[in-house]
Amino acid sequence: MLSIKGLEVRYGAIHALKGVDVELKEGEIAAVIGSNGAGKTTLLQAVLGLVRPNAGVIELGGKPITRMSANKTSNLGVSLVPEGREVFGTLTVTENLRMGLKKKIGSVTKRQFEKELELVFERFPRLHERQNQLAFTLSGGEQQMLVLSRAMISKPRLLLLDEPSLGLAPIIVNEIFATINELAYEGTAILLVEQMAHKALSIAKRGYVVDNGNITLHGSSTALLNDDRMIKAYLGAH
Amino acid sequence: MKKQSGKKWTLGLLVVVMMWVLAACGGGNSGGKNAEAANAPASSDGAASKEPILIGMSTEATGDNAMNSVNLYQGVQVAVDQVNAKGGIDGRLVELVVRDTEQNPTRGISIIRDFSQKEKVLAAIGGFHSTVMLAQSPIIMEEKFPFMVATSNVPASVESGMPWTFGVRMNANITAQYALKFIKEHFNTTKIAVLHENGGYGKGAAAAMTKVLEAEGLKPVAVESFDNAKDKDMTAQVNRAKQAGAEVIYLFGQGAANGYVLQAMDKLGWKVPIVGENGMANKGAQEVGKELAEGTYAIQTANFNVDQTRETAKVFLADFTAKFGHIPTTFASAAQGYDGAMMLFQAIEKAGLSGDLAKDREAIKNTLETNLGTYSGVIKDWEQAFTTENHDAVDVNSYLMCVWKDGKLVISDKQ
Amino acid sequence: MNQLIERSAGYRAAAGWIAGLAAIGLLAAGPWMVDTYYLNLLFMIGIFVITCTGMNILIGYCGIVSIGHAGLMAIGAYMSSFLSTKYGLSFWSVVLIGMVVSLLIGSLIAIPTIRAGGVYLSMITIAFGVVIHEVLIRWDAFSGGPLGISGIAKPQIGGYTFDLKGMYLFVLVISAAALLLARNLRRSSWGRSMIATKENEIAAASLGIRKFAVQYAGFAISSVLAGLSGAIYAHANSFISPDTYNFQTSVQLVLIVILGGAGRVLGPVIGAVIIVFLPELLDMEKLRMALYGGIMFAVLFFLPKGIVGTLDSWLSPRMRRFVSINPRQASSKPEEAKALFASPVRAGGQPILVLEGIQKYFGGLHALKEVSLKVEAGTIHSLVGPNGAGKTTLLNVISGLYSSDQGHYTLRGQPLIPRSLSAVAELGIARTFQHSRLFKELSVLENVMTGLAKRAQSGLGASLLRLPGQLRSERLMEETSHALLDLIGYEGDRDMPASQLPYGHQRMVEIARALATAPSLLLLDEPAAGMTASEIEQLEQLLRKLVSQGLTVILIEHHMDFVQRVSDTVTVLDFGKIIGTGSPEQMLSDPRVIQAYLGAEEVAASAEH
Amino acid sequence: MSLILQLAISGLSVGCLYALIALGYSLTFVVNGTLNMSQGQLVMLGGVLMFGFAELGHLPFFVSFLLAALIVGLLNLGIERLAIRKFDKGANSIEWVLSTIAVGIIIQDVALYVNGPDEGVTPSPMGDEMLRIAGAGIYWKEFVFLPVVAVLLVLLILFYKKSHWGLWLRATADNRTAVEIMGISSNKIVAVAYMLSGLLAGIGGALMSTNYAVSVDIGLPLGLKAISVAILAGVNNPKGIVAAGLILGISEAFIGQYISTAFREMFVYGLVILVLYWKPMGLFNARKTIVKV
Repeated sequence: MLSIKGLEVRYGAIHALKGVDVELKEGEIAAVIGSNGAGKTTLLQAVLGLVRPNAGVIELGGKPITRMSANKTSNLGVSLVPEGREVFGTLTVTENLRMGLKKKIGSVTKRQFEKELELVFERFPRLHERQNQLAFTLSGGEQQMLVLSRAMISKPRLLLLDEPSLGLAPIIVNEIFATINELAYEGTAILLVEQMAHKALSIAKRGYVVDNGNITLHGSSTALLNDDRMIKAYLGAH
Repeated sequence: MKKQSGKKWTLGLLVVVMMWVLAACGGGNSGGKNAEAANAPASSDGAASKEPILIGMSTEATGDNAMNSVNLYQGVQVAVDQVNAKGGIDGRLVELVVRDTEQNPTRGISIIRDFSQKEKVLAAIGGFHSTVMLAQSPIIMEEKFPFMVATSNVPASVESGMPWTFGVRMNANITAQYALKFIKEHFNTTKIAVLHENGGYGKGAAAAMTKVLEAEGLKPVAVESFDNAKDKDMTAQVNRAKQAGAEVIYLFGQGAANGYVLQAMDKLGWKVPIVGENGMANKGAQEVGKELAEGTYAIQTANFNVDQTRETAKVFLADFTAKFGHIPTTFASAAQGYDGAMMLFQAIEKAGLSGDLAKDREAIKNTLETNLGTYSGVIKDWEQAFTTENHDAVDVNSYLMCVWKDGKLVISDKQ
Repeated sequence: MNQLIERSAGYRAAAGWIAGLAAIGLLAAGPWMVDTYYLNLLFMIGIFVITCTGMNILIGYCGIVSIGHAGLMAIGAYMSSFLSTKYGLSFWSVVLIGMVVSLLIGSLIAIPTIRAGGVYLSMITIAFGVVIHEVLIRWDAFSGGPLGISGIAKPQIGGYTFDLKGMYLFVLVISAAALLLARNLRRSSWGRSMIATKENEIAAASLGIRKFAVQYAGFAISSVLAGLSGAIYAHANSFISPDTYNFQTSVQLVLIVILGGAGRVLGPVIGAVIIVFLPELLDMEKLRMALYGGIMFAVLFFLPKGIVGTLDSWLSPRMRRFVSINPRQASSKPEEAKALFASPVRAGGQPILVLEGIQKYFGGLHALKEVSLKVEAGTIHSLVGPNGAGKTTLLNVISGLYSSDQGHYTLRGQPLIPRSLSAVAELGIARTFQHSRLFKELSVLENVMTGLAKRAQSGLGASLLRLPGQLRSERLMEETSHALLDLIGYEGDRDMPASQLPYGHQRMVEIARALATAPSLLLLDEPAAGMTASEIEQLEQLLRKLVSQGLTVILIEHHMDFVQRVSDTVTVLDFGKIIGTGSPEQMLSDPRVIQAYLGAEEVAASAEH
Repeated sequence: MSLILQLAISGLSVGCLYALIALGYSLTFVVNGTLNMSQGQLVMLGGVLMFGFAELGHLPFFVSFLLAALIVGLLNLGIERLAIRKFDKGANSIEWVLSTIAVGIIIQDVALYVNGPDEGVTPSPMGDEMLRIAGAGIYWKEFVFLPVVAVLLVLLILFYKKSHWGLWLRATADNRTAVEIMGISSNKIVAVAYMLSGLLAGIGGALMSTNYAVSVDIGLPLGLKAISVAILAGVNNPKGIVAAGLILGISEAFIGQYISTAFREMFVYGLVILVLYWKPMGLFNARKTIVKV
């Protein structure tokens, strides 16, 4: 579904990504873990096109999307849940979800949208209670549920998640991760960037450890869990 | 590196464009005045060989109510064409040096210095915008060349203490005397409300009418002002005049603003005679007021909607319509522009030019003041229009009261 | 070696002065060379230079684009004309009164303008400009209404009455003085503080610079200069009317500054020359204003930095390569770096900072939950924890950037209410930011010197006139800043704009700038992020040196090995709560910490490591 | 009694004009914090085009009305592309104020060159009859402003609330990066906002020319007055802006009558300054929501 070869990204003097290769198939979760500032977020932004890579090739379902703008890639079925969530604070919960329809917003009938809403509210009853509230009044966990549902409502082929566990209480993190697992089961390919390495690897099939712009470790989740180099690389001990 | 060189490239391009623009105008400028290329017949015998006579033209082509000032400029152009058609002034063609003050006093001042020092004109004509004219007057005194004020009604710009400015215009004081005489005669009342726009034009007229009334121990029943460009609803102004028991309105707005006064009167169901001047004669008032303008009076110095009785006026109207395709939209400004220019040319011819700029300017001034002689203009026949004490050519009995009758401004039977 | 540098710098300054004087000498000969037409244009250029130098300070330094300054020129003009025609006072007294009244009205405009900012700022100045214009049209008794005031007396000294020549020379002297004032201001701490508040209000506040006071000074100078030039114009042309200073004139003033190059001392001169001569050259009748508008647009589009700005950015890299002042060697005596910062005597084990029960909400997000913390004086106290744990929020609350909903603070035993960044900075708490907030327009040295602005604040007047006292404090500031740059081991070019600094160096210079405020407590937000291994080594050495001289440091960092090597105590935050405080070894092996970081289930295996 | 009613009614029609132009400002300011300082000139253009098509081109009234509005809308699209996009660099970038002022100067001078300085009034389909309410008179052609503005306001609110373009507009106002992530180009949304604002200006101008004279120099004063309305109301509140426009129109009439016609103008700008001192975000500005609908 998604193949990244030799991806390089530079911000002025900083060399954020130095040649990264990632593979992802339908319905598969791949975790990208690593310490802060290792280049994880840059990777997701490069895939969606928010950042223009300096070198390397990104292909979605065999089609190159390396230099495609964010809104075009998004309409090819790639949804990103950004770091810090980026809800539309001054829009209501339902309006946020309606934005998730992307370009199809004009063609989707009211009834069809209502059906989608039911699916979302069924999965996250708390959003049902707060559906007419303005998004900025929601708690951290609720906002995470909202942006996740918003990203899924357009039935993307590829879902990019940037640290969904950020600032959430452990029980809520578990709830979110359970949902991510279900989404993968339903066929969406998920690239999960996460700091909580163990939690990410518990639901992902394969994992990549990123450190200072390079992929230092890569393999199946179980292999990585027992590899003590992972903890050392993780805690940033150089 | 690409972005950086891109920027330098655009910088280079811009510099080239600027140079081209400046050169193009500069070229045009220094090569000779890009003035109104008077379409003198090429075949005139050797007249072109002599230096052209330069006359400055200060206009307000841009900005608020530019439609009136265009008439002044067109009147002068017709005068220049006529003189050049007859071979110019003793063989030398007249050339206009045109400058636009943009209704900005600072620019008006720099234009006077431009006329006097850079273009070295013999004399100049202009003075439509009252405030700009007031700013220009002291500078004209410094630069010492004759300036013909052809519209601005503000008395101060052509006082006896100002030797170098001459007026072929409706001086607000004289207009007010004429208007009061007219109102007393035909409406036998002195209960006059003055509604005026808050510019130099309106303010000058209001002050003049108040002075004229006070001379007779009276006072205007109401004096209300409005902003020509901004105000669209005059209900308050009209209502205050009505409450003051006014029986005649002395209206000094520009074009459309007078129309809004008519609308307000119509809404208040209050009909009293209205006496105005150039602003009322302009088609803007009629455009807004439509049939409400019927029967309103406008003090003018000429009227081109009727067939002309005076010979000069006939020729002037024919030439004007030929050149511009329509009759003047504001009669007084066009007529005053023409007569002002012709008097200047007559003075130049009579004074005879020695070639020394300062002496010639002095000579023209003295000729204007002393032996200008008779001049039969569009407005009237003048016998020595100016004297050293009085620089205003238009006196109380050279006015022409006009009235709006079924959409056209015609000469009123009541004078 | 140092003398050579000083001498070459001295040469450049001397050359500048000679060129300046030569130019003024040439211009002074003007009246006898050109006729009154060009003299009037030169006079107008002088008038615009005076006002626009003031506006250049406002737009270029303080970043306030006022589109209403023609109103202030009008006030100066009308006050002096009214007093001189009505009461026959001499020109010299009425001009002063005019300037004072412009200052008063300017202050009235300044208060809402500085508070508003953004597009509202321009709207306020436009509204003021239009109100002044309307008042002048209406208030006949004072302004003579739309016909204005005529016959204004020309200035006189003894028997001599000023004609155009005299007025031109007078304006030439005043505009030269105004340009000199602007140059001095740019080289003073007031000028630097203005540019600091313009570029990064938060960073400036963290150095104890109060935005309102600094920007008000800019407004005051521009109002006085506008009033002065308005009065001179009125008396020179002995006529003044409301139309002379209307909305279009205000736009023209702003255009002159932008066209010349905002923030460049010579900008207004070039701008004024173009704006005054252009209408004279474009004497075509049709579409004249359209071309004028077109050129205005082209300049904004193609030359955002203005003519002088673009030339400067084109020439200065070449100039610098050609006249490269080689960098100062690290001064030979780093050890006894004199007490660069007034660190208090070790407060006998009593904690420098105590936080109790701090709560902070962002709408629905509960960012800080019951945070209580003690920070020992003269130690390095690190805050660690996963992303979004609330570390930066805590730092922002301590430094006064955010206000906390609950909880109280004690600093050196006294209760502390962190009302604002500048207030907290004055109490000796300095900070750096997660993302670099250096002042790009200022040079590296000037950036550090802005840190000293709070302490060595010489008067505005002294700065404008560059009095000896102010010069001395400038020298002192320069010395201290060089010492601080040596302290952090900065070897690069100290005169180049901070925007050209490599990323790692930016962090170090930001620390030097924070140290310049002589703090007793330094808050560092991820200083090592983006640094190379050698730079981290340098940072470690610096922190040890600082702490040894009694400074206390609160450090947020993700490089665990760096934290382990340098911290005395470590506090771990997770999900807005403190889950543990203790020595680095203790904390980094605590199972709860690892669980918080790695998000491992209660997997016994990993806990053993 | 009829005097007060008369003052109120005649003030109302002028107030409608101010409201219509100010609405144009709010549309663009809400989306990316910029507005077109040459909005006044756009209104003038709408009026001049209307007069040109209807009177000189002898096109039917409604055809010329639509043409005028559309042309001005498309022109504003171009203005956004050239004069706004390059300069819209975050919160307090100011260059776009100057670039749009320059555009205003160009529009006014080109209009003068093409149309000449004359004033013109387009005959209104409502004719010139007078409507009398309890003694107070108002022309039908003036009175029709009220329903037109009401309809436009309702359309605008429905547009914000119901249509997805309105939703996109509000989303762009709230968080531009999030909009890009949602597959919508925020530049396109800003361009649409400017076109709508141009449309409103065109409609305002065309409507105005049915009762008031339009000439090339009416743009700037109208633009400045409408900015005051937008500031008074708080730019992100369409209902507040229409209310502020009407209040302003009516109070101008009453101030003129009961205080003095001379100080009427100063009252407006004095009020603006007072508001800016006391509530800089405007009287009806709703703090939280980006667009108060």
